[in-house]
Amino acid sequence: MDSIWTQPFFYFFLPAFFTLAVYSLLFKDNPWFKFAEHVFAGLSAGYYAGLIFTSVIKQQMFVPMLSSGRWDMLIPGALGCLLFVRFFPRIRWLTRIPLAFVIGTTAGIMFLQQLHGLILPQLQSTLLPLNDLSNIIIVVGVLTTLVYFYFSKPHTGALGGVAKAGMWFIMVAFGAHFGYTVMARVSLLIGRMQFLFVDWLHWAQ
Amino acid sequence: MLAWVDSVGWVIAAGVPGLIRTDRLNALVLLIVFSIVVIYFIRRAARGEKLYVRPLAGLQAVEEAVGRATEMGKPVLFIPGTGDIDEIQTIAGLSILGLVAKVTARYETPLLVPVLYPMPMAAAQEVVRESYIDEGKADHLRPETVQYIAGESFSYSARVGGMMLREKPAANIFMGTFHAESLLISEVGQSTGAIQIAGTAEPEQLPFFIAACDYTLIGEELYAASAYLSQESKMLGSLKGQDLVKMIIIFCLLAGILAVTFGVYPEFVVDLFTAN
Amino acid sequence: MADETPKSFLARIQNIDRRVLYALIFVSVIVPLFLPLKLPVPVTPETQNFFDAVEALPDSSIVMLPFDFWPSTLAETEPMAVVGLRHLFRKNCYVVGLSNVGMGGPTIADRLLDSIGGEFHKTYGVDYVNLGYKPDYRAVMLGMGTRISDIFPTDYRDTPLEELPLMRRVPNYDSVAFIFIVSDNVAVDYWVGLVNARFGIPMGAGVTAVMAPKSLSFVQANQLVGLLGGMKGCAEYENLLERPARAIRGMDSQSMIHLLIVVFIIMGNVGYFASKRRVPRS
Amino acid sequence: MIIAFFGTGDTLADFSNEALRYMSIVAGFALLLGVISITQVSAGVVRKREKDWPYKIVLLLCLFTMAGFGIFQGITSGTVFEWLFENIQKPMMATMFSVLAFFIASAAYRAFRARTVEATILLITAIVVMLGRVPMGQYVYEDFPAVANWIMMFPSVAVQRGIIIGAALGAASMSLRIILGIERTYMGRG
Repeated sequence: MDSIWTQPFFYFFLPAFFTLAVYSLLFKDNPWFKFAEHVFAGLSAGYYAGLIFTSVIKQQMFVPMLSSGRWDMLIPGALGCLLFVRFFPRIRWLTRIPLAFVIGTTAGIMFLQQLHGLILPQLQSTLLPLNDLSNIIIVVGVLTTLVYFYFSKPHTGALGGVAKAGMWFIMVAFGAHFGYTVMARVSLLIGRMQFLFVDWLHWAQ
Repeated sequence: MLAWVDSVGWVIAAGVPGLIRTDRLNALVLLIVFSIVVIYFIRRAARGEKLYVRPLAGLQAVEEAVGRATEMGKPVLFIPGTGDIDEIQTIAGLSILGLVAKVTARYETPLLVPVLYPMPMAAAQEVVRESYIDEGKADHLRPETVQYIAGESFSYSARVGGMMLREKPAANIFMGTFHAESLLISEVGQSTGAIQIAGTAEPEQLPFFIAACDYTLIGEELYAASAYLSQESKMLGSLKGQDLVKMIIIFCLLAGILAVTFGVYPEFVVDLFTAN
Repeated sequence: MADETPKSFLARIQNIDRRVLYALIFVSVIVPLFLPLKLPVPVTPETQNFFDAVEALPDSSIVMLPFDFWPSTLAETEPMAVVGLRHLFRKNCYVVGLSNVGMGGPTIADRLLDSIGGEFHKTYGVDYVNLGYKPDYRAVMLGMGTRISDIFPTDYRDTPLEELPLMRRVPNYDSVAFIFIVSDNVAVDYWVGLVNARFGIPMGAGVTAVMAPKSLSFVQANQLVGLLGGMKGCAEYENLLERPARAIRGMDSQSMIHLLIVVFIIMGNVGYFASKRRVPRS
Repeated sequence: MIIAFFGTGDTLADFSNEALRYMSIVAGFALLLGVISITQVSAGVVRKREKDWPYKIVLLLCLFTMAGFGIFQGITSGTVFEWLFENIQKPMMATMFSVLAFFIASAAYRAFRARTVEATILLITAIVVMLGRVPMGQYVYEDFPAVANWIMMFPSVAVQRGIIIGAALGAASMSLRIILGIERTYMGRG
């Protein structure tokens, strides 16, 4: 590990350079940002390629196929290859088979998962006795929000009133989320500044 | 249609284990009620019955935004979310992309679709191509219309941000799953003065879209968008069905809450809603 | 419009160039780094309970510390892992580190364990180990209940577990007294839902501010003994440990920026209302 | 295809796990399509010497270096792949993430105008929560932290639930439309 690449210069210079290059976007688009942006995009795409190749294609397809005889893994393999027929205009339509498989599978799984995994538990946890203010707030909040999404009638009259209350609830929640997220993101900025001024430049303690 | 055959198999297969596992009976009932109600309304719509759905401001703005981009001679940027294909929101985004691509093809407005993951990219390429062929504008399609970018959300944001600053699209449409990159993308878009329309079902990201975009579709509205935009009666019928189920759920919930409050078989009622 | 002088001030505070805002933010993060305000950080009950639970552990207990966070949230999570390690090593606890985040997780764990372990003159393999990463965290969490060596045959440095004195004493969760989770993702839900629920090991968690509201519900249900919510929670813990570090120093900047953003919002609104009132007149 | 799925599917969990695994493999193949897409677009720019073409060379270079080391040398610790990730990609991820702090501030300044009742509610809640979560907040008003916590625990949870239930219904209805073959826009057929 004791090569030139682990020397403090490289160890700190590279991250600091790219950190500053990304921040320069805040001022305006410039060559440094453009450079960083393209390096970032290239590395990330390459990173993803390396990761998927190793963890999916190799570990999930070839390893089970060759070591435990899971020859059924040829099915997704073949489907995957069909994606490439798009480069041959005459049989291009075949490329829809893997797409249909993937989208159909998603729809099938999600259909059940949404009904079973999301709606039921959320309903269950809303079954609260109306004996204190907090519970009442939760129940009213859930119901009015649901009514806000009602598509079939114009939001006028009583329905409109309830939908409006729903909107108010939604705004309280969004305001709160906003506030919390501000806190999280500001922490990250502080972290970067501590890196620049404490770890890199040693200007501050 | 392959997806169809495939998926019918799915429903049957999904139903079978449900039948065996009695503790999942409640989910099965919900599934059956939901399917019956939605299919019933789709049938009614198919028979030509006129069904009312209230307008959604964000969607009316889509065509307007594309129109403006055409006038200005600038491109439209569309992002079908930053999720992979295994999220139904991505598919909703791709559906909307199909309809938006038709409009851009018709007006010959350049379209930019940067995609984060390869599989949605493959799907998006097909969707856009079909739309352009349908409008008889296949020769206006360029390889850089739908492009794959990065596979990692922050480098994606940097790249899309750069794209917005240089190509200056007149309209940015974001529809699908979004995570922390929501504001990174929409804030840069805002600074370029584009009309921005967003839609996502991620509660955490909605406040940021609301702050940085001109119109925002919230949660359920995202899934309804393709039905609205296509104006196809069967699709609108499914919205009606979904609404009725929503009402049924609200009434069940009210009944359940009253039962719990007044102590009428509270355990049994809670059990009814327990997912196993 | 902008050239009409009487309007200019109010119109201007309604339309400040975003770069001015950015500059103000930069300044308010940086200045407290040089000139700390040293605002006191009052301690919330969640943090106090967490600290007390760790403090109450018998000396020389075995504690597991999952480094379940991505490099992108290091600013929030790293100080938590640091303060946790300092507290545990001060009590001479033995620390078993691992990570459920493949990229970045195990290297961060290695670096922090070595540097904080070094502060307390601890030895790798005897006082602490880093098990590294294995995919599918649900399987990892459940599998360690039976035998850790089934899941991690070797540690992160490829040493077989039986050659590590510490790991010979930790066959599974039975010998673990406490789990100090540091996480920026749903892994917390599974530590609680799988490990706390089935094996009954007490645990506390340090999470990012975004996750804090959700995780608080685990504290209310007594599934977590306590919680560190974001940099603020971590600063409180540093306070209790009397070892001020990054998080406390960050709190001044944090206060400044929050205040600044509130000022921005107010400015925007003052400008907005003032210009609205003018419109009918002109 | 259906029969193949049936065979493996004893329980719902097994069944969908197996399908998801197949799916991730198919998606893995799409990766190459992605790389082709990047190469095609970038090479086009370079060939035609369009604006900013040298950057595209940088992009391609980084892409193939990273992918090459990842595929041939591996991705575990001590590899070039990991070094590049740790020292270049990682700091940039953290920096991009922290840029959000600036964007949040400017979005708050621009968008949070008390135009309507709804907007007013949004901005007041945001201010209360922001002040409630920092040490300074307590000096402004003692109960800010408690109020902020209460908002997070109750009204906010309620809305989240409402949105999740609604969105789940929407997603289920969308899935059903796909299953019934009504929703075909994802195939470009409106």
